[in-house]
Amino acid sequence: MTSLVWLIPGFPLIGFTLLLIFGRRLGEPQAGWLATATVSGSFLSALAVFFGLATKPPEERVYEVTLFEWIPSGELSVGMGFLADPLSIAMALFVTGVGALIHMYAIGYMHGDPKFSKFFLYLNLFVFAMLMLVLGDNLLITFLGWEGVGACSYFLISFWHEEPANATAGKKAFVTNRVGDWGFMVAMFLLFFNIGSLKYSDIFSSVIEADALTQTTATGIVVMLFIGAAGKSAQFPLYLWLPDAMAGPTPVSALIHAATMVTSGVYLLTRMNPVLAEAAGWSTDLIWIVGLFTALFAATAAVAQNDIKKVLAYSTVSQLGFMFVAVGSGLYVAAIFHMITHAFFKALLFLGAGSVIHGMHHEQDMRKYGALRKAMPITAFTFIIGWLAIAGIPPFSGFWSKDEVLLAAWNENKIAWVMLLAAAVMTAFYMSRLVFMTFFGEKRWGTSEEEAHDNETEKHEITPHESPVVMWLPLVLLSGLAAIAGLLNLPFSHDTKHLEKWLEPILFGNEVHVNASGQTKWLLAVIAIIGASVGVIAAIFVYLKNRVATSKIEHAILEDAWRFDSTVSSFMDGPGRRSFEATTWFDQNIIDGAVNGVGKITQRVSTRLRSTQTGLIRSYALGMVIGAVAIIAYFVSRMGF
Amino acid sequence: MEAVVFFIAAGVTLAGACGVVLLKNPVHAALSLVGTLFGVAIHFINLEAYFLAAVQVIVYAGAIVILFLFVIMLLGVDRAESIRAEPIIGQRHLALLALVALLTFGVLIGVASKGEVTGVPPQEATYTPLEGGLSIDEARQDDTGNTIAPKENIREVGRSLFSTRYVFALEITALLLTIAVIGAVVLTRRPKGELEPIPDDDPPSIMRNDENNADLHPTSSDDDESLLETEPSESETSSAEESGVSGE
Amino acid sequence: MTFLNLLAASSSQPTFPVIPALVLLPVFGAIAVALTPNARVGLHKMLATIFTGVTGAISVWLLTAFKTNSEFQFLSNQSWIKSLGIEWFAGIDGISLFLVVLTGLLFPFVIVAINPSHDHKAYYIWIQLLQTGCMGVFVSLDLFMFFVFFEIVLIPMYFLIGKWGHANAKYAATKFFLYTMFGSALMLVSIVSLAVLHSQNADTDLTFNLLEIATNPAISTNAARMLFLGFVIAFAVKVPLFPVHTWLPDAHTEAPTAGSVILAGVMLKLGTYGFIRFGLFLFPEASHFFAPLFLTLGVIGIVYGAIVATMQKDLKRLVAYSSIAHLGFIILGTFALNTQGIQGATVQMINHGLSTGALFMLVGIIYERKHTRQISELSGMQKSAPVLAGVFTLVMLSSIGLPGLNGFVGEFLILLGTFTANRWWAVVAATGVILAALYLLWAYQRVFHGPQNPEDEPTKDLTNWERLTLLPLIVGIVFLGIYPKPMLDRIEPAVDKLVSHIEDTIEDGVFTEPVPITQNRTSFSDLLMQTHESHGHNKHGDTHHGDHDEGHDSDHHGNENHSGGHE
Amino acid sequence: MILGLSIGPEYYLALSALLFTIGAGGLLIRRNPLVMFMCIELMLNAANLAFISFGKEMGDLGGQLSVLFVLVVAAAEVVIGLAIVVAVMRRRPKASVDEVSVLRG
Repeated sequence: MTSLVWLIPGFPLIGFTLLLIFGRRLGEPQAGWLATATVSGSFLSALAVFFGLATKPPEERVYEVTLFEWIPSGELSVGMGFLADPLSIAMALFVTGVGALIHMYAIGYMHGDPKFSKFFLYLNLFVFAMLMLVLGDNLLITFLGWEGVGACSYFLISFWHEEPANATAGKKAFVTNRVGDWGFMVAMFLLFFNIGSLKYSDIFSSVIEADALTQTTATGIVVMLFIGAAGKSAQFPLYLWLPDAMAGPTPVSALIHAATMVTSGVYLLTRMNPVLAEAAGWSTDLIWIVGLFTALFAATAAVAQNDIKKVLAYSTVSQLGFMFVAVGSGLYVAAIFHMITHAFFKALLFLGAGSVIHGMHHEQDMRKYGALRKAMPITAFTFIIGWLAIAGIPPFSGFWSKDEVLLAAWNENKIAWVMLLAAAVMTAFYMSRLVFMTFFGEKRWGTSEEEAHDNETEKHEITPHESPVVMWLPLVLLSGLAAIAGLLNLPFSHDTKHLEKWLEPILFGNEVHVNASGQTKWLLAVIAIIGASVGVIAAIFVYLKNRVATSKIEHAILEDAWRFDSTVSSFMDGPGRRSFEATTWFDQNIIDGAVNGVGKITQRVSTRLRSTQTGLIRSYALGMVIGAVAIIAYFVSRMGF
Repeated sequence: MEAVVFFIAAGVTLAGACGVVLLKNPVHAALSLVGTLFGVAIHFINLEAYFLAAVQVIVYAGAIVILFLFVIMLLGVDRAESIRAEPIIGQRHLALLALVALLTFGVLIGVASKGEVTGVPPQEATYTPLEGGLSIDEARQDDTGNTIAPKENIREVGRSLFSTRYVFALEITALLLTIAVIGAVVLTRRPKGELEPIPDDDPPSIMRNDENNADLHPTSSDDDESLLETEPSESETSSAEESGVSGE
Repeated sequence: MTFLNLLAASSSQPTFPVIPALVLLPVFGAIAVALTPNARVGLHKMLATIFTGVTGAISVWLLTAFKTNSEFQFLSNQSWIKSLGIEWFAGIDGISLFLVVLTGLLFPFVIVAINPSHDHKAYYIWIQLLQTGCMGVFVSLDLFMFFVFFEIVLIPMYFLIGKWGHANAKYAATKFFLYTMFGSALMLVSIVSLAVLHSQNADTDLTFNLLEIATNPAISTNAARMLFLGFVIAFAVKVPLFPVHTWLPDAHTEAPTAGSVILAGVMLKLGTYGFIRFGLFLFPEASHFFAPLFLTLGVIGIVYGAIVATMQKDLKRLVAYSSIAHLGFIILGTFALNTQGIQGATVQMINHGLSTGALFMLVGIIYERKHTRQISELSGMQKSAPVLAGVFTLVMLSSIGLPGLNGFVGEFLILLGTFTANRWWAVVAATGVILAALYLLWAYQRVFHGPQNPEDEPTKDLTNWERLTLLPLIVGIVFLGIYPKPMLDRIEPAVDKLVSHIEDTIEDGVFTEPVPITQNRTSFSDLLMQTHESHGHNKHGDTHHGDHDEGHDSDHHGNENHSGGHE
Repeated sequence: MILGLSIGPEYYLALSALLFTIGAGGLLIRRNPLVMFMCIELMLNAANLAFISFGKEMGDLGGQLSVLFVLVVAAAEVVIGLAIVVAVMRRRPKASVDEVSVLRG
């Protein structure tokens, strides 16, 4: 059954082609159902492959198939090949699963959009690219998917491109990702230069057995890979595109910018763990330090956002920071675990937010929400589950994974643990803020509309309503997953750590083992729970009881994320743009000017010379005579006397 | 005796030449040219080129000068031409310099290298008759010994003209003369219809006029202008059908 | 006489004179058009289509008939000017094969797709003569013949730009012509002196035969370096390489769409092809010696072209500068002097021809719709013309170098090869990938995204005819991106041979030891004498010039190697 | 004493140089096309004189023969030249050479 692996990306590709040809004719709902069907098909085939692998003993859980040779050149030979192993299949499973649900949700969300079928076209293409990224058996196929998801996210962010802001956001996302891709490419070159192949199996074998990489080379590779991962997974300085990417339709935000694409950086680093093991300590430290900083930074920014999707965006950045902390400190299982749970609850939260936005007629400002739980109960219920999960309240999934990550930080460095705990507390706080402002408290929408401009029609329009079944069904399913996903990897005994056992083969024993006694672990867990509840309670005090003025917390500088984004963009518009213009001026006036200058000089000279051609016969004759004299003079001078 | 003849003839020649150059009236110039030609003919005789002397008189004095006179009369340009004024700036001075130089060099060649003018001493030349041509001295041997007679010279000239060396050149000259005749006919044929006079365009800069200083900066043609402008104007003024794409 | 072996090897080739047909058919087409009356525009187009189409068909047939090996195939050899040893000597190997095919297919495509604005007859005559020129350059294996075709190309292009171009066409055409002529003048000098020096030092009679000269290197290092510079300056202007590139934007901007497509698709490849076929093949040592210079220029071209492209206001100018950046990549790969680099460069030539050609087509279509190329005057076209926007997006992504589209294959191979050769250049050049995304996406956003300004009428979407004509390019772009293997396989043997040729030459030290650079600035006459006397030393074998002598011995040794390698 | 001295070729050459110079001077100074032609004839005669004296010195007939050809050429030249002069004069009757300074008829 493992041989079905090529079907996993095959289904979305088929869907893409069908939509490309018949999309217009299929029209409103059918196109969406077709796309959903293909993705669920690939989910089923992923399940099949999963069971195929599961039946084998752990050390044989690798299946490689090469469809055809893609780029052969000299000693380089890159095949269009797939690799089915525990990691890739785990990824494929939740990518296709969550993807299918989000497709289904999108049918309802995109209802009535003129470009309905095109939206699903892009979605399918994205899923295909994402699966190539995950399932590729060499770095170049992964890069193919890597760039593919970037392009699709460009399409989907700027899906409503009549709005200039959306177009700009899409461009920003693509270009920022490209910066990361640069690092990815250089890393590939380094690997090929030292190993002579880009195939994962070759790389791992030569790194582990032959020890092909010197430490400096490995360090360089890791740093470059991290630049790539930071670009794709929105780590500190390259996170800039993600908050803007919320301009896209909400299903896109849920699928690409929460569940799947942004986690590919973590996937890449986990995949390359043998190289990370070779690298110098400071490079991995760099990874977790950047992750930690990003987690804190984004959490502080999320506290003050008013756009519901912006809050979720910054929380995504922050959660990704958590994952990088885990990767950097060598607990890959924790990273993957958190990635999966995060995929569930963050997708859930986004879809819930989308359903709210849908119900509120594309009003995204939380200050205009409030008391929506009566208006849309299912959304509210599922959303609350997601909130508890991300806040880290047991027994919901987020608690277990986040606890693992905190443990990783503790294992790495105590201060890191403290800071990360602070980030976790803030997470609980701002998520609770989001929930309270949206679903609890007194309703602010009716009134705000009236004072905006008392207009009967708008007032009627604004009344929120529950979303259709195609939208709340995925919510329910996802909330279920978000609730129970913790079962994947319960820390009580080695038998309950299913994920760890499952991922064992691909980690080649590079998994760092936490040297903390059982008691410490329990203690840490308790502290984590306390921290989470502190965050929630604080939020209750501020936003339900209104004991503290919100202005004390929501500083303006927090609202625009410490002005980092605005600083960068102002730099780009200012000195950056001016230097470009200077170069252009140089090209036009110096280089081209030199060329034209030659032409002008020639003309000046020839204009002067032209006046000598008078046409006067006698002056020509004079010239002849003078010439004759000269010749005679020459001969006379030669003539000896 | 030879010297006397030489100096008289030289006097006649130079006097005629100066007449040609200095006399205002072309007719007089032509007549003095006849003088020069006669003088040169005398020199030819002096140099034992009897046949050429005859030809000189007949062709030049007889044919060419008459042709000149015909043309002069035909065009009626017996008007005076002021030699005082010189329209071309600096022509006279340069000409003077060049002529002085020419003269000095000529005299240098002639006089300063007394003896081996040709580089080939006479005695050697005597015994090396160039192929085809006949040596004068050889002709002299051939006779009874007294000085060479005109008929000898003529015979030699004729013989060597048709010798392998010169016969081809002779043919060419015949061709040349034919072409010249045709050319003359073609050139002087009066074309049909009314002849429009040549438009008077401003004379070149070195002419001694005042209004033609503008000529120092001639206007440049289109391509020059387009080359002169540093950067192509961004404004696209070309019409629709100038863009090559079309759909059918 | 190794090339004789090649002839023998090619005796199994079909007797039908393929290459003369390829080169001469368009000329016949031009004559045929010239003989038809001026009014019959349709007939002109039909004739041109038929003749170029047959050429294209033959070139496609070459793909199948081509045997995947490193030899030159379909050789055709006629004595041309015996007294000077100039001959018609043409052949195709893996490097030139796909350029020939591109030339064969792009011209009929352009003729079918694009109609001239006026003077149809002259237009079709010129464009077919242009195809002959390009074809001849790609097949010629005789230096003199190469030069002749290299120059022939200029004249039709001059008229295509000048006569059918836009407002400043005269200026652009003149600039293009003079600029490129300047380069080729130097090349002529180098060609002649190369042949003379070679015949003197190798004691052969005068020959311009590329293989003969390249496989029996007989000139001293300094001479080789000087001549190399003479050659590559011409190529650098034609490519165009960074400091001498300014004719390209003007030419592209002012040229009619057909002119731009052909200029980008085929003509710029004359330079890059010349770099590989003549620069590297004839002067391995010199190209190795000057490689850092050209790598640097290539990198500068990539980054600089991208930066300047970002700031352009004219859509066509932007594409022109983007192709400067792409060609920088090609130069980079060429002077990586290893398999991946040169192979990538060759692939990139084809890819650039496809994607930039398509871009110019699309810009031409936009211009036809909107009567402007100013980016600022265009906006929101995606709403009214989705198909146009989609095709533009695809081509743009291939030009950006998205994996799965053709642009990526070449770019990746080039960067990989460059990295293995000298890594820092590759690291810097890779930033060009970022910039490419920046300028193209920005331009795309300004042209296609955003609101439509309401006063002007909605843009007409692609007509079926336009879709049909654009289809081949799109198919090529996608196919070469997903399955480039057939192409790479056919290119590889020739590239490997070239690389090994270079490596042999450098390692064997076939060339005499280089004298210090200060003496390098000698006039050609001095070079002549110097090579002469070194040659004399070799003959008399007197040993008081160690380096000369050693060089001479290894010279013979090298010859044996090469001739052995060719059997 | 004059009778005594023998006239070598140098005398003739000096004379021809003089003659040639005068002719050249006339050519450069005069503006009447006909007179200029006459000056050209003067120069040709100077050349002839030199030819013949050289020929005599070398004892070769070639000098005389070349003079013959020079004569023929001179005749042809005069014919064509005068024809041109006639053609031009017909267009602009009072033309001096200086006014005929453009390649246009």
